[in-house]
Amino acid sequence: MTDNLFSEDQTTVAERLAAEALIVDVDGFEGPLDVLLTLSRTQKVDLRKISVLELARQYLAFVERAKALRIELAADYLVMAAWLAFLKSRLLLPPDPDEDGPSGEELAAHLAFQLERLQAMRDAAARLMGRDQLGRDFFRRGKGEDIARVRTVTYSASLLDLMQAYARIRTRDEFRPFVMDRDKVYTMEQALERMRGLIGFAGSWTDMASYLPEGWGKDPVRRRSATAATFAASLQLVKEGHLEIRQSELFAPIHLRKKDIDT
Amino acid sequence: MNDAPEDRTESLFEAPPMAEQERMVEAVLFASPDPVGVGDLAARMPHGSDPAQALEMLRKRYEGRGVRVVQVGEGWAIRTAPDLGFLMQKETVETRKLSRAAIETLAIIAYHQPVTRAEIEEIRGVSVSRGTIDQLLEMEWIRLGRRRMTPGRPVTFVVTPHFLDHFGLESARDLPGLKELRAAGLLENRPPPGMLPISEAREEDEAETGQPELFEGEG
Amino acid sequence: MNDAPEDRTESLFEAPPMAEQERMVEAVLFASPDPVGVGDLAARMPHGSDPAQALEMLRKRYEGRGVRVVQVGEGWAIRTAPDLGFLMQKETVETRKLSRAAIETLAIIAYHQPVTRAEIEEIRGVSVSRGTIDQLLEMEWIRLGRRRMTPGRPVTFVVTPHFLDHFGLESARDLPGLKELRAAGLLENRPPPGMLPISEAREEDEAETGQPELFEGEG
Repeated sequence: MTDNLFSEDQTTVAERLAAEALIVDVDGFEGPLDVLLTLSRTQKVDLRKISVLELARQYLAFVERAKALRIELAADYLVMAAWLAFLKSRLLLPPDPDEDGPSGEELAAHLAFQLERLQAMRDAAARLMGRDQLGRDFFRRGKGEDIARVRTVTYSASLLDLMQAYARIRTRDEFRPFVMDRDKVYTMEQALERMRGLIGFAGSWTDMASYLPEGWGKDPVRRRSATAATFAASLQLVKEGHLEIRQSELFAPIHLRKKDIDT
Repeated sequence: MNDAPEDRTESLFEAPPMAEQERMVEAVLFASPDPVGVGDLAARMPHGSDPAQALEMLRKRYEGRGVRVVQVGEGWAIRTAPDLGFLMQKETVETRKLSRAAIETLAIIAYHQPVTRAEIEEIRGVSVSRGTIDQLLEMEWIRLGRRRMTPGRPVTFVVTPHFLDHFGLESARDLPGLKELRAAGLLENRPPPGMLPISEAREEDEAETGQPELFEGEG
Repeated sequence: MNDAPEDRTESLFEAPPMAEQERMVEAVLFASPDPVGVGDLAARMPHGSDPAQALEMLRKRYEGRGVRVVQVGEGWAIRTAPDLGFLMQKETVETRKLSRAAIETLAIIAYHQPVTRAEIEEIRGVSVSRGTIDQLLEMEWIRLGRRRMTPGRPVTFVVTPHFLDHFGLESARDLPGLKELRAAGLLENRPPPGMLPISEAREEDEAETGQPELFEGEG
């Protein structure tokens, strides 16, 4: 294993193929840590004894080859590459006594820990899914006997409730429940119905404003509602393929035209 | 899945021991939503099994237990022992607030009794559903009073002793009057509607509000 | 929950004999597809009953049978013996739809609970999609735990009784290999020495967003 640490040529064909596959499948990986874990398997050692230096080299090679193959790697892969390059230099160079921060060994140990932990979680997940499962290996009662709920409902009201209720009735005169004024609202359903009847005649581009129902153009509130409903209905008809719609620029009039079935 | 019993290794077609078959029937009956027929059991169990015998053993085993193996039509099922049915009931007493319609109707009856349904509707300004009246009758908070001697001879409603009991009143006359309601801050938005007693105010109400168009469609 | 038997003799209502209590527990557990808690049993059984002891007797009785009495979190349920699964018509199992990411996320939550999303992401080395968490929440295998008392007060995730039921676990402590993983220090949240890119991202996350807005009003 240590032989091919510095001479890439000595990797076997199988290994190289595996590495190629790695790159092609880069989408199948769940992030850089996953790639590192996969790469670490080629070392065929206990994860605790893994050579992080070797791993860093493999990962950097992986990124290089991805670049050569013009495969776009997500940013976090490149961040990891940069970090591993930094780690590699820390591991190879003698420690600089002036520099603060963790040593290369500490960083490498933590990476090894992360890999081991991820692998452990994968194994745990596999063991979990390998367990007997409800509805597959063991079963619950096919038909539960319903617990009959004997429900006695008692109603409560206090004297205060009663008095408040009465007071409420006696003071109701000034009170009018809030009701939406509907006479100024034109609904999309109404617009849709109206337009379905009209679009058959819209052979050429026509201003949408001409589709507004009669008597809705003057009052601004009514016009707004009718315009909005007509526009929504137009979009619906476009979606259904009955209509084409265009607007030359922002706030310009919106034009509608019947869509030819042939085109 | 374990093929523990040694017998099975001898022949592909040898049936599992009876105890094992009984376990199988037990599991299938338990897990199946519907009763399972003997033929069905045979189809599911290993070749050469005798589900009828296994069923019989299982039935015996459950005799006197909390559940029993019973025949249901053509099939077999596990069911709760009949004497334990009471465990399958969960008694819950739910206390609900009386609906707004009901409490208002009740208040009107209490303050204006005896009162007809039409009068209640006039005072509330909305129709009173049959369900609301029925509910109050069922709770025994109101009962039917004398018929009014007016055209149609409509029935009237009055409150019951049960009602008085619930609200801690000696008689309906103990109900706080409009003046007191106002003093308690419950009646603020309105200039005094004339005098107490209430019946006067009521007549005024009838004249003023009414809103007869809202009454429609009331049975 | 249960009084000592001596006290009970004083009581007006003597508890039924233990064998009878066992029958009752049997009937209730058989009737219920979902686990039933000891408290629930006690509430349904006659006053003075000792459902815990009855349960223990019942559990022993069903050892080796086609169905078993199993503990699921705080509750108890009857389930078919796993070796007889081959007899049942299989439901289409939801787990098939679970992605690798979802399975790993589930395992991490189970083994590390309570765990924040950032912690899950650190362990997996990749961000966890909202869909993954949603799916697990929807299956009711995980739920929100308490918020972590760290900056951003991120929500945590824990597994549910439903999860325990599905995987036949008495409690989360019975997860396979949990002890070994803990002994190996693999369930620790070991702070990285200095700046690992992944953990850096996580701290940023927690400080800046912690993504609490995604879970608002749920915790």
